[in-house]
Amino acid sequence: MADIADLLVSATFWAATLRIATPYILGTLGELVCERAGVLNLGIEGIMTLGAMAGWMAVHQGADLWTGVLIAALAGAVLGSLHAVLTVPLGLSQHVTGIGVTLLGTSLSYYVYRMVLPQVTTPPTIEPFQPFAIPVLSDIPVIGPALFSQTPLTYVALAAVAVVAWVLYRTPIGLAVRMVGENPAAAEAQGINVTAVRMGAVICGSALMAVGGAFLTLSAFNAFFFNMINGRGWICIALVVFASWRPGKALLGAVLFAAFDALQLRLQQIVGPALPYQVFLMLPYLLSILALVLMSRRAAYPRALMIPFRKGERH
Amino acid sequence: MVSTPAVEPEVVLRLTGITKRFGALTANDAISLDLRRGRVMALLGENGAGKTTLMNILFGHYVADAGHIEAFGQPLPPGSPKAALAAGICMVHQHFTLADNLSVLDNVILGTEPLWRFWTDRGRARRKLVSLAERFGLVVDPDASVGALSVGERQRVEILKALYRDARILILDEPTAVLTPQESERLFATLKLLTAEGLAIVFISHKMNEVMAASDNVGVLRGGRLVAVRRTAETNRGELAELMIGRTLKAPTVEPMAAGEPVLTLAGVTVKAGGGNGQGMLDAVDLKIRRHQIIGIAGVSGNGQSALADLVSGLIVPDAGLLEVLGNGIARTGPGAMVRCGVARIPEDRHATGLVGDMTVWENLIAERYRLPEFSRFGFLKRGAARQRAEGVIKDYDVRCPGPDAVSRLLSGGNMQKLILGRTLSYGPGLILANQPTRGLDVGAVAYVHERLLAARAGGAGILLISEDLDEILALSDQIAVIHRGRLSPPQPRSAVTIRQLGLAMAGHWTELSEVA
Amino acid sequence: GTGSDALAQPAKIKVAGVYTVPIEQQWVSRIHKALKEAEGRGEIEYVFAESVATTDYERVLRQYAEGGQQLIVAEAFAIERPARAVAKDYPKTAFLMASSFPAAGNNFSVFDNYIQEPAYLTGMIAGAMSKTGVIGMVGGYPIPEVNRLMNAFMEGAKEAKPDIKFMVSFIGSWFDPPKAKEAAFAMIDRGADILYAERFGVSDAAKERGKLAIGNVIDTQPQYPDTVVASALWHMEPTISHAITAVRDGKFVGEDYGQFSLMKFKGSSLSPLGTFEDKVPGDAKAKVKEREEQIRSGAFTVKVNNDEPKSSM
Amino acid sequence: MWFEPRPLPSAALRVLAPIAAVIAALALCAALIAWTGTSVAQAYVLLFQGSLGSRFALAETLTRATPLMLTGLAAAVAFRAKLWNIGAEGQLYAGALIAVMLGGGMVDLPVWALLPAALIGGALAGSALLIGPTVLKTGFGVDEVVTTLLLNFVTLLFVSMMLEGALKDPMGMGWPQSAPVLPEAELPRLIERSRLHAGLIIALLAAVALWIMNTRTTWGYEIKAVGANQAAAAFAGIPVNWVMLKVAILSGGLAGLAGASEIAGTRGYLTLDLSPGFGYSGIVVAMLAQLHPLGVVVASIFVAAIFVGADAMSRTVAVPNYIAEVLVAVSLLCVLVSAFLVRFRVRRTAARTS
Ligand SMILES: Nc1ncnc2c1ncn2[C@@H]1O[C@H](COP(=O)(O)OP(=O)(O)OP(=O)(O)O)[C@@H](O)[C@H]1O
Ligand SMILES: Nc1ncnc2c1ncn2[C@@H]1O[C@H](COP(=O)(O)OP(=O)(O)OP(=O)(O)O)[C@@H](O)[C@H]1O
Ligand SMILES: [Mg+2]
Ligand SMILES: [Mg+2]
Repeated sequence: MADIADLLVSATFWAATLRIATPYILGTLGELVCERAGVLNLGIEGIMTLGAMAGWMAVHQGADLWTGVLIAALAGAVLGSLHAVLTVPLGLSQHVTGIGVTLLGTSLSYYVYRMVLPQVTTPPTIEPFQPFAIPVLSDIPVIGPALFSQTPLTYVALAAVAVVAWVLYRTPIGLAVRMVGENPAAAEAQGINVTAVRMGAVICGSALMAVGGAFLTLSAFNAFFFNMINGRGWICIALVVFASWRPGKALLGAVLFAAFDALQLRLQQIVGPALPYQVFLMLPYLLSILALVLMSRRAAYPRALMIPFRKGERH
Repeated sequence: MVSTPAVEPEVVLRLTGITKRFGALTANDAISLDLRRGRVMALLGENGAGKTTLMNILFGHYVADAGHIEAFGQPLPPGSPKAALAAGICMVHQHFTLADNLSVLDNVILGTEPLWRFWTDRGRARRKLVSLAERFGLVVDPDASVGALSVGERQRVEILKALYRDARILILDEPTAVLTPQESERLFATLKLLTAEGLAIVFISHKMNEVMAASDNVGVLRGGRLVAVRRTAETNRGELAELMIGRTLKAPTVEPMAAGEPVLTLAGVTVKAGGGNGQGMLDAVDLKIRRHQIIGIAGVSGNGQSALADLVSGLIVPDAGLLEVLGNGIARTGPGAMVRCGVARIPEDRHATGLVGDMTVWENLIAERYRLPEFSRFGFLKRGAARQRAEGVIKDYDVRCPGPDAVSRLLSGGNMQKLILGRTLSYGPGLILANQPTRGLDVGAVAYVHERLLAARAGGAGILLISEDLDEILALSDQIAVIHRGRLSPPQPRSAVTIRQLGLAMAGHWTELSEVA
Repeated sequence: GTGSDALAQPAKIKVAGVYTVPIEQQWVSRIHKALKEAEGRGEIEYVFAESVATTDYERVLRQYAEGGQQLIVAEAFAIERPARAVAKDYPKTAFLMASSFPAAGNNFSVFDNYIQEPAYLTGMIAGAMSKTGVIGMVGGYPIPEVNRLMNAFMEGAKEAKPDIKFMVSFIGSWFDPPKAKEAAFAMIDRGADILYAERFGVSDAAKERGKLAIGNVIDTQPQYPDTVVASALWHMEPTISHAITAVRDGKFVGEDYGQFSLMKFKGSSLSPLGTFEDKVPGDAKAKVKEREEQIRSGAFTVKVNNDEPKSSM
Repeated sequence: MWFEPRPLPSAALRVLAPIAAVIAALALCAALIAWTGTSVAQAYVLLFQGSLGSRFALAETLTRATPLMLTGLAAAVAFRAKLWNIGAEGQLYAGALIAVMLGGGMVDLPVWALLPAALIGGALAGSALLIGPTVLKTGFGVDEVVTTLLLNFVTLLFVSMMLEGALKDPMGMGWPQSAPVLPEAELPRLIERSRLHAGLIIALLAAVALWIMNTRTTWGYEIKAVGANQAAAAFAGIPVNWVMLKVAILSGGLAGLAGASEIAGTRGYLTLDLSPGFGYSGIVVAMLAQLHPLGVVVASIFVAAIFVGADAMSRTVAVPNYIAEVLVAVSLLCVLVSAFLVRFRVRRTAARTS
C-alpha cells in the first residue's frame, strides 16, 4: 500500500499519465466538438488511424514532424468532411455512417501503408518528437517533471483544451456551435447557417482526433502499426459522455482514464498479478457506464444530438 | 390605429408573385403583398392555407419556386435568414425557437455579432438587453436558463430577440396561441409601442377579435392564394370568415339532454411526476362526468391538461386519489385496460401520438386491439379481418385515402383525425377523451368532428373535452371547468360563464368563476 | 508430385506463407526473410498472405492447398485443430507449422522459436552490464514462445549476477508499441537499467532514457546503436532449407523441426556486440564466449521452461 | 441545392438503388486497384471467382456469411425497433463463452443435449448482455449506443480474463485459449472437406422466422410500431418497454448464437480473436439489407463474398488484402447514400429570382 501511495505522488507516474492521456485528450475534445454541434462521430477510430498513418507517412517520406502533424490534421479533416457531408446536409443515420467511416478509415490506412511500403521486414521508423522541458517551469518539484517535460504534442493537447473551452464558451462561433447542437431551428432563425456550422464542427473535431492518432506515431512511438489505435477512439466516445460534454471535464476524464492505465502497468510489477490485469482495464469502461446512469436524468446533453436538420423541412 | 392618415407611409416590404410547392401541394400560389411602415398587417386563413409557409419564405427558411421579395426597396436574396435579418426582418415563430439549455442572453445574442471574433462582449449585450426590456415592459432575467421560463416569458424573450436586433419589420406567427387573454393584451400593448416607433408588423392569428382590434390591414389566404386584402376599419368579422372558408359557418347545436350515470369519476386525484419545471401536474382534482354530458376543460397549455389526458388515456397512474372509469375502479391502469373498459381516446397530437405515420391505414386501425381475438390468434395477425375492418371505417368515416394499404403519413390532417375517430368511436364507447380534437383541422373537418362527438353524446357517451380553443369549449360543453397549475375549478354550466371570466380564471383568478355560481 | 523432369534444373517448389500478423512483426519477419532468400536463390516460388484473421486462416490454408502449393509454412498457434484437420485433408501437401505441439502424420511438421540458448547468453551479458541490478521485461502475453526465452534470459542473468532482480509485465496485446513503451518507462522509473525487449516499443523507451536493451529474435542494434547491447537472433534458414530439401526429395514427413532453431544448427545465434564491443566488460565477454562454446558442443544445455516468468521485486 | 422528399418511391427505384450503389462502390475502389498496376477487370474477375466461382469458394463464402447473417439479423431486429445495439460484438463473445463452457462439458449433460445446450446457452448469454443496456435505456434514458459499445470492451476483457484464468486450456501450452468443446457439441459439416456447417441452416431458419415474425405476427407488428413511433405505440397501448425487452432478447440472442455457432461450427474452442469484427460488420449487413431479414441473407453473402473474393484476389495479384475491407466500407457508404436518394430527390435551388 505504501508503495502505491509513493507511486501516486511520484512525478514519473504523473508524467506517464499525461503522456498516455494525450491521445485521449485530443480524441475526446474532437468528439466533443462534433457532439456539441449535434453530430455523433463514430468514425473516430478510423479517423485516428488515418491520422496516425498519414502523419507518420508524411514524415517518413521526408516531411518534418510539424508538417506531419498538419498532414494528419488534414487527413482527419478530409475523412471528417465525408462524415459531415453524409450526416449533416444528407442527414443520414449518424451511427451507421460513423461505423462506415471507421471501417473506411482503418482499411484505407492499412491499404495505403502497404502500397507505399510493400516489402518490409522491420517496421520503418522515423525520428519522433522528443520530450521538451520547458525552462523554469520544469524545475518545479514533482509538478515540473510531470507537466513540463513532455513532448510538444502533449502541450498542444493541453492548449487545445483551453482553446476549445474558450471558443465554445466565450466566442460567437462557439455559441453558434452550441446552439446548433441544442436547437438547430433556433440557430437558423438567428441567421446561423446550421449546415455550415455543423459541418465545420465535425471537420475541425475530426482534425483534432486525427492529431490524437498522430501522437501515437509521431510522439509516443516512431512507427505505424496496424491496429495501433486499438480501441482508443471508442474510449473517447465514452469519455465525452463521462465529461458531460465539457472540455474541462474531458481533460479530467482523459487523465483519470490514463492514470488507471499507468497505475495498472505499475501495479503489475508491485503487487504482481493479485488481480487479473483485465480488471484494471475494465474499470474505466464500467465507471463510464456508471457515470452515464448517474447523470442520465439531468445530463445537459446537446438536445439535438443525432437529430438531423435538413433545411426547408418541417421541424 | 384604425384611423388612416391621408398620406400612406412608405412601403417597407413588397412580395411579388410568391409561389411555393411541396410535391403536388401548392402551399403558396402567386402571392403579392405590400407592407407599410408603422402598420400592422394581419394574415388570416384556415389551417394549411399557407400563412406560415409565406412567412418562412419571407424569412428565408424556405426558397420560393417563383416570385421575389423587396425590403426597403432592395431585393432580398432568397433562402437566407441571415439576409432577412440583415434587412431588418425578424420573426417570432409559431413554435418558439429557443434553446432550453442556454441562457436568455445566449439565446438573444446568437448571430448578432460577426462569428469570427475572439470574444463576446457580454457586459455590453446584457446592458442593451436590460434597457430594451425596461423600455418595452418585457422583464426577464438575462441569465435565467430558457428551460426554466414560463411560456409567457419565452414569448417575451422571442420579442426581445427581435428588438435586440433593431428589427424594422416584425413577423409574429400566431403569437397569442399559447397566451392567456390577459397576456395577449400585454403583448398588443407592446406592439402598439413598437409601431409608434415605426416598426412594421405582420401578425398571423386565428382569433378574429384580435385581428379586428390590433391590425390596420387584413390579408386573407385560402388554399395558398391571397384572396383579399382589406382595411380593417372597412371590413367585419362576417366578411372575413366568408373570405377565409368560402361559405358561412353554422355553429354546432347542442341539444339539451339529461345526464345519465357517471362514466368517469376523479376524487382527489394527484399526479406528482410528469411535465417538466413543476408544471403539468395534477393537484387533488375532483371531477365527475356522466352519460350524455360533455365537460369542457379550459386552460393555458401546460397547466395540467396533458397529465389529465394521460391519466384518462391510461398512460399514467395517480399518485393519490381515486379514479373510476365506467364503474371500474382502476387500480392497474394502462392504455389497453382503458380501451377494454370502453374508453375512446382522441390524442392531442395526431402526428406524434395518434398514428404511426410509417404504418398503413389498416395497421393503425388495429393498434389498440391487435392482441384481442378479433385481430389475432396464437400471436399471428388476422390480416384479412384487419383489412376488412379498415375498409369499413374508411367508408363509414369518410376517410379519403387510396385504401387500407395506404401509408397513413400521407393522409392530410383531417383524414388522419377521421381515422382516429373511426378507430375508437366505432366501438360505441362509454367515455370519450377528446384532447384538442380539432387542432390544426380545416373548418369542414372541424364540423365533422363536432358532429361525431355530439352524436356519441346522444348515443350515451360522456365526453371529456380538453381544448385551448375557448370558442370550441363554449360551443360544445354542457359544463366548463378551468385548469390552472394542476388544480381544477368546479365545473360551471356553460350558460353561466363568459369569455372574460374564463380568461381570468385561466390566469388563476378562480374567484371570478365561482362568483357566478 | 515433386519429381524433377528431364531438365537438369529442378522445378521450383511452390511455397506459401500464411501469417496472422503483418510481415513487419519480428517473429514472422524471420520466416518471411528466409523464404524470400530461398526465392532469391531460385529454389522456390513464394507467395504469402499476411494479417490473416484466425477466422479466415483455415480457408487460406485450404486455398493454398487446393491451389497446388507444395509446402505451406504457417503458424498453427491459435488454430491448432483446424490446421491439423486441413493437413489431414491434403496429404500431398507439406505443412510446416509453428506450433507448441508435436508433429503429426506424414505431412504435418512443427517448428518454433527455440532460441533459449542465445537468450541465455544475452541474459549473461545483461547481468554483467546492469549497474542497478534490476532488469525489466515487457511481454505481450505469457505464452510458451515468450516464457521460455524470458526464463532462459533470467537464468543467464542470474549466472552473471546471482542477486539480480527482475520486473515482468505483460501488456495484453501484441500490437501496442506505445503501451509497451509505457510499461518499459514504468520499469525504468522503478530502477531498471536494462530492458528485455520482447515487444516493439521497449527499446525506444530505453533509448529515450539512456538505458540499455536486449533484443530478441531480430537484431535491432542498427536502429538503436547506443541502446541495444545484444540480441538473441532467430534464423529460420536451416529450418526452411531442411523442409525445402525434404519436399524436393519427396521425403517430407511429420517431424519436429525445433532443433533447427538451436545454435548447433545455426538456427539461432548471439548477435555480434557491434557498437557495444568495447563497452561490455572483458571478463563477461569471455564467460559468454565459453558458454557459447559449451552450448555448441553440447556440454551445456539451456533448460526449456515454459512457465510464466514472475517478478522478483 | 436541396432535397425534396419523394412521396412514394417506386419499387424499381428501391430495388435498383442498392445495385447501383454496389456498382458505384466497385467503380470507386477501381482507382485503388489500378494504383497497384493490376488490371481492374482481371481483379474483379478474380474476386468473383474467389468468392463464388468454385464449390470451395462458395462453401467458404457461405461459411463466412453464417456469423454475419446472425449478427446482421441481430442488428436488423434491434434497429427496426430503434434500439441501437452496437454491442453485437460483445454479445457474440458472451455467446461463445457460454457455448464453450457448456459444450466443453462443464455442466454434466447427456451427450445429446450438449449441442442444443451450447447453442441455447450462447444465445441466452447474448440476450442477457443486451438486457442491461435496454433496461437502462427504457428506465433511465441512458443512451444505448454508448453503453452497448462500452460493454463490448468489458466483455472482451472478461473473456480474456477467463481465458487466462478459469477457462484456460490445461493442454493449451499456456496460450490464452479455452479447452475445446466435446465432439458431440460440434455442428455437423454440410460439405465434406469444407468448413461449411449447420450453423448456416440455423441462420437461414432464423432469417425466415424473423421475416414471418415481422410480417405476420403481433410481435412483428409491435416492433414495427415501437420503432416507427414510440409515443404513438405507447398511446395505443402497446407495452413499449416490454417490446424493447423482447427485441433485446431476440437481438442479443441472435448475436450470442453467432458466437455459439462459430464455436460449435468452425473453431471448437474460444480465443480472443474468434471474431474479426463480426458484430460491427453485422451492422453493415443490416443496413445494406435495409433491415429486411431476407435482405440480410443476401447482404451477408454479399459482404462475405467481397471479403473472401477480395482476399483470394489479393493473393493472386499484387493487391494488398486490406482491399476487402475498403470495398465493404465503400459499399456501405454508397448504399446509405443510395437509400437517401430513394427517399429524396435533389433539387437545384429553384427560381433564384434576384
Ligand atoms: N416543409 C414542408 N413540407 C411539406 N409540406 C409542407 C411543408 N411546410 C408546409 N407544408 C404544407 O404546406 C401547407 C401550408 O402550410 P402552412 O404551415 O403554411 O399553413 P398555415 O397557413 O401556416 O397553417 P396553420 O394555421 O396551421 O399554421 C400545408 O398543407 C402544409 O402541410
Ligand atoms: N412532409 C410531407 N411529405 C409528403 N407529403 C406531404 C408532407 N406534408 C404534407 N404532405 C402532403 O400535403 C397534404 C396536406 O398535408 P397536411 O399534413 O399539411 O394537411 P393538413 O390538413 O394541414 O394537416 P395538419 O394540419 O395536421 O398538418 C397531404 O395530403 C400530404 O400528402
Ligand atoms: Mg397544416
Ligand atoms: Mg402556420
